[in-house]
Amino acid sequence: MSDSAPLVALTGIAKRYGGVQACRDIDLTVRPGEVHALLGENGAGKSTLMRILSGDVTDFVGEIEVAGQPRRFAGPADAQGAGIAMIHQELDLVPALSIAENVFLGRELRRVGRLDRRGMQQRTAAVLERIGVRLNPARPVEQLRTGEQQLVVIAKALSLDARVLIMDEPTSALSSSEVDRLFDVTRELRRDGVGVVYISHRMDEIARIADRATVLRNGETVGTFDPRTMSTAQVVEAMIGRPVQSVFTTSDVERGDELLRVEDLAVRHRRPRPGRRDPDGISLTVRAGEIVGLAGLLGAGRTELLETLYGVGSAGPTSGQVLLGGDPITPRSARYALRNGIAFVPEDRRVAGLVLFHSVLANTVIASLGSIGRLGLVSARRERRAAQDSAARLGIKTAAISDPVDTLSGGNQQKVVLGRVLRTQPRVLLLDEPTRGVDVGAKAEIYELLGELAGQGLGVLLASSELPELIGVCDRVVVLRAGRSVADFDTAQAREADVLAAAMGEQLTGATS
Amino acid sequence: MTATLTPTPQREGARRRSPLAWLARFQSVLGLVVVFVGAIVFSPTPDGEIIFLSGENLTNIVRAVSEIGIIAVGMTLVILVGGIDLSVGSVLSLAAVGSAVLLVDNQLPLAAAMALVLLVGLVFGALQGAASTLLGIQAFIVTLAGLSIARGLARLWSGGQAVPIAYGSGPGEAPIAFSLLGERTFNGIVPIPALIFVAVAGGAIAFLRISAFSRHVYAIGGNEKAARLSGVPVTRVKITVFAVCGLLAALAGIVHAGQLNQGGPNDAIGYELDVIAAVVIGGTALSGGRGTVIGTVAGALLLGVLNNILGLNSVDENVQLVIKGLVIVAAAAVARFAPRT
Amino acid sequence: MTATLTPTPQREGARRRSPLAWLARFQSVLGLVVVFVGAIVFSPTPDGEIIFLSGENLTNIVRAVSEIGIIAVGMTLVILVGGIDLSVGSVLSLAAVGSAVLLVDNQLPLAAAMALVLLVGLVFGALQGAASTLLGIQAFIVTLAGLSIARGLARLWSGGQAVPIAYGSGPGEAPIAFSLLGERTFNGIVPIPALIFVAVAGGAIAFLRISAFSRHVYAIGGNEKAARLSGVPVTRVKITVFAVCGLLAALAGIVHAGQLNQGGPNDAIGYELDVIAAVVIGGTALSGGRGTVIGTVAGALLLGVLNNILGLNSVDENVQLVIKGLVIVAAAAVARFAPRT
Amino acid sequence: SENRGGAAGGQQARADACKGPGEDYRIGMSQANLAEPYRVRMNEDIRTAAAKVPQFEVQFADAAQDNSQQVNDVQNLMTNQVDLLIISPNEAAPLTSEVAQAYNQGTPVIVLDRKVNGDAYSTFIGADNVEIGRKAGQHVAQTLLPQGGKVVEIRGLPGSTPAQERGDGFRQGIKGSKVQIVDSQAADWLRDKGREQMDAILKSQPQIDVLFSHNDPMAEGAYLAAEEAGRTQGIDFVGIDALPIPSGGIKAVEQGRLAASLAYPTGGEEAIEAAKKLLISCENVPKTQTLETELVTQRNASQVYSRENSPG
Ligand SMILES: Nc1ncnc2c1ncn2[C@@H]1O[C@H](COP(=O)(O)OP(=O)(O)OP(=O)(O)O)[C@@H](O)[C@H]1O
Ligand SMILES: Nc1ncnc2c1ncn2[C@@H]1O[C@H](COP(=O)(O)OP(=O)(O)OP(=O)(O)O)[C@@H](O)[C@H]1O
Ligand SMILES: [Mg+2]
Ligand SMILES: [Mg+2]
Repeated sequence: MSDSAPLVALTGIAKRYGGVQACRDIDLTVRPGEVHALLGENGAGKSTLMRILSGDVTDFVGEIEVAGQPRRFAGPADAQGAGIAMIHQELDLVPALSIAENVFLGRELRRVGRLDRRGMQQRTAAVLERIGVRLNPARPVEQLRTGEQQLVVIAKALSLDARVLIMDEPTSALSSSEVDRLFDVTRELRRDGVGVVYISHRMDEIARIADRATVLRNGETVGTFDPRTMSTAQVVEAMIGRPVQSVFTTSDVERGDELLRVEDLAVRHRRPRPGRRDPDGISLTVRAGEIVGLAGLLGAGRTELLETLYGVGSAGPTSGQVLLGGDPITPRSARYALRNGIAFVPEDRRVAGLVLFHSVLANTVIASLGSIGRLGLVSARRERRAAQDSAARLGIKTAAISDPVDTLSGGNQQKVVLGRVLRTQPRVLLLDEPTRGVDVGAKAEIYELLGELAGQGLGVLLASSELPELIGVCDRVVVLRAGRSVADFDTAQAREADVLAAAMGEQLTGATS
Repeated sequence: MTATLTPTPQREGARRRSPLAWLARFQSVLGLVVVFVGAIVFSPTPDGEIIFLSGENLTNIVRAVSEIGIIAVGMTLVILVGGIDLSVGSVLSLAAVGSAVLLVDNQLPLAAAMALVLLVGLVFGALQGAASTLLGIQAFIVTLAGLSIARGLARLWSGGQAVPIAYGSGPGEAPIAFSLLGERTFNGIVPIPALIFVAVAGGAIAFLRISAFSRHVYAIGGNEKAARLSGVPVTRVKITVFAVCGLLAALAGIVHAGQLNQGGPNDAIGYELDVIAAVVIGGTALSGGRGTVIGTVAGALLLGVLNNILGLNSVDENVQLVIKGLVIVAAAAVARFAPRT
Repeated sequence: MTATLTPTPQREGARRRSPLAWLARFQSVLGLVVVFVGAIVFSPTPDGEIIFLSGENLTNIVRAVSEIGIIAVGMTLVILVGGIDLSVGSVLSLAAVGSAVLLVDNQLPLAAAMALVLLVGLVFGALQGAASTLLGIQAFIVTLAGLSIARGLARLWSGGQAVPIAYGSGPGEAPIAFSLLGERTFNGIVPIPALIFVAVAGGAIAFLRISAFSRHVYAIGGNEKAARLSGVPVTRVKITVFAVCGLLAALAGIVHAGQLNQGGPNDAIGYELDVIAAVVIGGTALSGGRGTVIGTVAGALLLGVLNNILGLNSVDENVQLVIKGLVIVAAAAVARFAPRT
Repeated sequence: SENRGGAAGGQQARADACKGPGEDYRIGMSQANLAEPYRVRMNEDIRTAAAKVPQFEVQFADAAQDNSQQVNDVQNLMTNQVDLLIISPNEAAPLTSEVAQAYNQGTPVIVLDRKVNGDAYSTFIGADNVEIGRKAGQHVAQTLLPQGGKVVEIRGLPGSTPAQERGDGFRQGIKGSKVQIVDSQAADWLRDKGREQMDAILKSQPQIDVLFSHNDPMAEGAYLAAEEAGRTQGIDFVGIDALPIPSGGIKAVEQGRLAASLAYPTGGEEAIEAAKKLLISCENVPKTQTLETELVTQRNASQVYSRENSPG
C-alpha cells in the first residue's frame, strides 16, 4: 500500500435526500496506485458518495481536495477534466448510438474539424481489446446484452485515462472470465499509479483486488481496514452490524413432483439477430421444492430460455415442448404464464422490471391487482397493506412506500421487483440474475426466502453469473452452452471448476494460465 | 444461517407532513389558482362589482370549457399510456354532424341517435388505437390520419353544409329533449354542458382511483415493457383508452350540436391543440405515465379563465394573443417551482 | 478460482450484409417510394403523357413542400432531443411580415432586412428553448405559448393586414433581388425555394454526419442522463436546437414572403402539424433520439406527392381528406414492416 | 319593418337603450375571425367611424373562426354590460339564440355581413353574395368573354355560405352565354392554397380564358402560379372583395394583376351610423340594409381606392 499523498481526499461529506440522510460526515482518501474498496449494504450511501466525487451530485456538504487543491465540480465534465472518471452502477448508455459513439460521447475525436469516426472506432476497439472483448465498435449499444453493455461502460471509463477511476459495481452482470480480465486491467492501472475506487457486493472480489476497504453503514463510515487481514465474515459483520454465519442456505426440502419439464426446446427466429443465442436443444426439469441453477457464459442463452418459458421471447417457430405439472403448455404471453403460475424476474430491472418514477407501492402491486380487489376494482387500503407487507418481508429500505422507486438504492430496487413477482403466488419462479447489485445481507435474506418458498412446494429456475451463488443455493445446476443444455450437476458433488469446464466446453483446452 | 427476516424499520415517522408538502399535492392546480387570483385583480368592476366573480360569469367559464374539458379527460388517459390523439376535433365535428343528421334528417329517436353517435366515436377511437398498437405505428401519425379522415367523413355526411337543428315533433325537427343541451338549468345558473363535464371528470377521477385499469394505464405509460412483463394486457388497455377518448370526443360533439343548434362539419378545427394544452398544463407528461385528471380539469379551467378575463377586459385582440402566451408560460413555471416532497 | 479464460469469441464475422439489411437502411424512404409509384399509376395521362412525372410537376411538388421541408429539418433536430416546437407556423408568419415591413416600409437593404428577420427567428427559438430547459417546462407548453405570442406579434407588426411587396427601387418598393425567391431557374425548371430546401436539407445531413454536435443531439434524446454524465452540454445543445428551428422557420418565412409577394400575418396557421407530420412520417420518434433528416425529407415529399396527385385527379375535396388519411397510415405501415437488421 | 332599439320580452320596442347624446356608450363588437383581411378591415372601419363619435367606446372580440368561441365572446360582452352589440357571425344557427337573448334583454344588436336566423335583432347590414357573384358572372359573360370561353373557378372554404352563394350567383350571371366553367377547385380563401391549386389546374387545362376566384387573395395566388408558368397573358383574373388596403384587390386591379374585382363592403361605417341612431338620436333604423357592390376595373381602381381611404 502506498503512503504517498492522496490523489483525492473527501472530508466531512454529507448529503440529504428529503427525509433520507444518504451520507453523513464521511471522510475518504484515494491514493495513487491503490484499489480502494467501498463496502456497505444496499442504500449505505456508496453510490451517492461517489456521485459527489465524480461531479454528478453537486449540492452537498463537505470538502473535496484533488491533489491537495480544494475543488468543487460543476458537473461530470468538470470532474473528468480533473482526472476523475466513474463507471455508474446503472448502465447509462445511449441505446441508439454505436459502441464507439458511446465511448467517446461528449469528447468526440475530430480531424480537420470533422468527426473522426474511423479514429474513434479504432481506439474503441483497442480499449475493448484491452478488456478482452471483441465487439464491432460500430454496433448500436441497444443490440448488446446486459453483460456486454457493462463491458462497454468499463471501456468508456478506461478510455478516459483518468487518474482516479471509480467503479460502481462494474461486475454485476459479468461472468467469471470477464471479471478476471477486468482485474488484470485493474492491476495494470494500479501499476500505472491510478487510484481506483471499487464498489461491489461480491465479497470474493474484494479479497482478490482491494488494497484498502472502507465500510459505510447508514451513510456513515464504519472504518477503513486492510481486506487481506480480515475474513469475509468480519467484513460482512462490519457492513451489516451483526454477524452472518453463512450467506448460502441449501434447502433440505423434500422434493416433490415434477413441476416444469423442458424437452429439447428450440426456437428459431424469423429474422436474423446478430449475436443472439436462441434455445437450440434445451432439456431440463424442475421439481416442486427444487431450486435449479442455470449456468453458462455470457450469451449462452440463459436469458432467452427464461424469456421463452415466460412467453415473452421474440416470436418464432418452436420445437420441442414445455410441460407444466405434466401438461404441455405454449407460453404466449406474460399473462398466460402468470395465469399458469409461472413468474419471472427479468435481468435488467431498470429496463424491464420497474416503472422508475412510480412509487414502490405501485410497482409492488401491479402484477397482482386481481388479488387485491375484485371486478377490476382495487381498494387503496388493501393495496397499501399489500405493499407494506412486501416491503417488510423483503426488508426493502425506503423512507415511505409512496416514494418513487428511483430514489431507492440499486439493491432495494431489485427487492421491489422480487416482491412484486412473489405477490403473484407462483408455482414456478424464473429468476434472471435476481441478486444483481444486492448486498450480502440481503442476498442471504433472498436466498433464505427462496428456500422457504421451495419448502412450500415452489419450483425455482435461477440463472446467475455468480458461480458460488449457483453452487451455494441450488440443488442442481444445468449448464447451457451455445443455446444447448450440456450438463446437469448435483451441487452436492459439483465444484465450480466442473461447472465452468462444462460451460466453456472445448474452449477450456485452449485456455492457459 | 442466522439471518432472520427482520424487516428494516420503516422510517415512516420521520416524514413530517409539512405544510409545504401538503401544498405540493396541489401542484397541478397551482397555476389555476394563480390565474384565478390574477383574474379577480384584473376584473372590470363597473358599479364596484367584480364582474369576473359573478355567478353567471363563472358558470359561463365552466360551460365554455366543457367541450374541451370532456375530451381532455379522455386525452389524459391516452397521453398517460404514452399516446396522443389528434383526431378529437374532427371526431367532435363528425359526432355533431351525426347528431344533427340522425335526429333531423333520419328522424331517429333521441336515445338511438345518441347511442349511434357515441358508438361511432368509440369505434373510430378503437380503430385508431388498434392501428397504432397492432401495426406499431406512432399514435401521432395514426391520429393525424384520423383527423383528416373524420373531417372528410363529417363533410360527406353533412353534404358540406352545417345541418341546422330545429326542435319540435314534426318532420325535420329534433326531439325537444335534445334542446336541453343548449339550455341553462337549476335556476338558470348551471348549464347542462357544465354538468356533463363535471360528471365525466368526477366519474373519471373516481374510476381511476379505484380501478385496476387505471393502474395498468399508468404502468404502460411508465414502462411498457415492465408492464407487459407484469402481465398487464397492454394492447387491450391501449385500444380501450383510445376508444374512450373517441367516445368522449363524440359526447362533446353531441353537446356541441346541442349548444349551437346545428351539426357543423367545419367546427372544432384545431381543438386538438387546446385539448392537449389543457392536459399538459395540468401537469401530465407527454411521455406518459405521469399525470392526473384533476390536473387536466385545472388545466382546462385555467385556459377558460384566461380567455374569459382577457375577453372581459377590452384588451386589443392581438395583444391578447401575446398576453395569453406569456401567462401560460408563467402559470406552468409557477406550478413547476411549487415545493415538492 | 483457477481459470484465466479466453474471452467469449464474438461471432461478429457471421453478420452478412444481406440485401434485406441493405434495403432496411432505406426504410424511412420506403413510404415515399410506395406513394410515388402509386402516384405514377394514378396520374392522369392526357395525350398518353404521365402528367405527374413531367419535370415541371415534379419541381412544383418540391416547391410546394419547400417551406414545410425547410422547417421540418429544424423540427427534426428539436424532436431528436425529445422536444417539440408548435410555434413554427406563427414564426414563419412573423418572419414573412417582418421581411415585408423591413423591406417595403422601412426600406432596409436586402441583406440587413434578411439578417434581422433571421435573427428574430433565432432569438425567438432560443428563448423558447431556454424557457423550456431552464424553467423545466415541457416544450409543448412553451411553444404553444410561443405559437400564440408570435402570431400576436406578427399581427401587431403588420397592423393586422398583409403587407404587399412591390419591387423596384423607389420608395415603398423592395429590392428586385428579393423577387428571385418567386422565380424559377435552370431553364425555368427549378424554383428557387426548392433549391433552398435542398440546400438546407443537404447541409443538415452533411453537418449531422460530420459534427460532434449531432452525436450530442442523438444522445440527449436517447438518454439525457447518460449524455449529461458524459459531459455533453445538455442545456446548451437543447437551446441551440430550438434556436436553429426558429431560424429555419424564419428562413421559410422569407421564402414565403418572396413566393406570395406579401407578408401575411395570418399565413401558415396550422403548419406545425404538417411539419411534425413530415418529421414523424419520415421515421423520427417523437420520444427522441431516433430519426434522420433524410427520413424527414422523404416524409415531406410524401405529403407533397400525395397532395399533388389528389389535386391532379381533381378528387372531391372531402373524399381527398379521407384518402389522404388512409394513405398516410398505409405508408407508415409499409415502412414499419420493412425488413430490419 | 323598422326597428328602434331592443325589444323587451321580444315584443315591445323599448327606448331605454337610447339615452341621448349626454351619455357614454360601450359598444361590443364580436368578430368571427381576424384571419380574413376583409374582417380586419371591417373592424378598422368600425374603429375609425367610432372614433368620430365621442360618446362611443368599442370593445372588440375575435372568435378565431370558432362558433363556440363566438358564443363565449357574446356572453362575455353581455356580462360586461355593453350598451349595444355589433356582431359579424361566423355562422347563423349557432349564434341565433345568443343574439336573440341579448336583443330580448333590451340590448340593440346590429348584425353585420352574415345573417342570423329569425328576426331578433335591430338591423342587418350586409352585401348580397349572390348578387355579387351574379355581377361577376355578368361582367365575365358580357365584357370579358362576349364570344364565350373557358372559365376556371377557385372556391372558398367548402361548406361556407359565401362560397356557396358567390358560386351560385356566378353561375346565374353566366347563364345563357357561351361561357363554360371547365374546372373548379377549393382553396379555402387562402392565397397560398390558391397558388397551389392553380399550379395543378394549369397542368390539366391547356386553355383558360378567365380565372374567377371567390376572393382576391386566392385570385392573386392563382396569378402568381400563372405568372410562373408564363401564362398570365391569355387569362383574365377576376376576384371578389376589392378591399381598399395595400394588399387588397383594388390595388391588384390598379396594378394590372386582376382584370376586375367586385367590392364587398364591410358595413363598418354603416354599423356605427346605425348605432348613433339607436343610442344617441333615438331614430329608427331599417331592419335590413343591403350594401351595394361596385365593380372595380382598371378604369376606376385608383379613384375608388382614394375615395375609400379618404378621411371623413
Ligand atoms: N435521487 C435520490 N432521491 C432520493 N433518495 C435517494 C436518491 N439517491 C439515493 N437516495 C437514497 O440515498 C440512500 C443511499 O443510496 P445509494 O444509492 O448511495 O446507496 P448504495 O450504497 O449505492 O446502495 P446499493 O449498494 O444498493 O447501490 C438510499 O437510502 C437511497 O434511497
Ligand atoms: N442482438 C441483440 N439485440 C437485442 N437484445 C439482445 C441481443 N442479444 C441479446 N439480447 C438480450 O440480452 C439478453 C441476454 O441474451 P442471451 O439469452 O443470449 O444471453 P444469456 O445467456 O442470458 O447471457 P447473459 O445473461 O449472461 O448476457 C436477453 O435479454 C436478450 O433479449
Ligand atoms: Mg449504489
Ligand atoms: Mg442473461
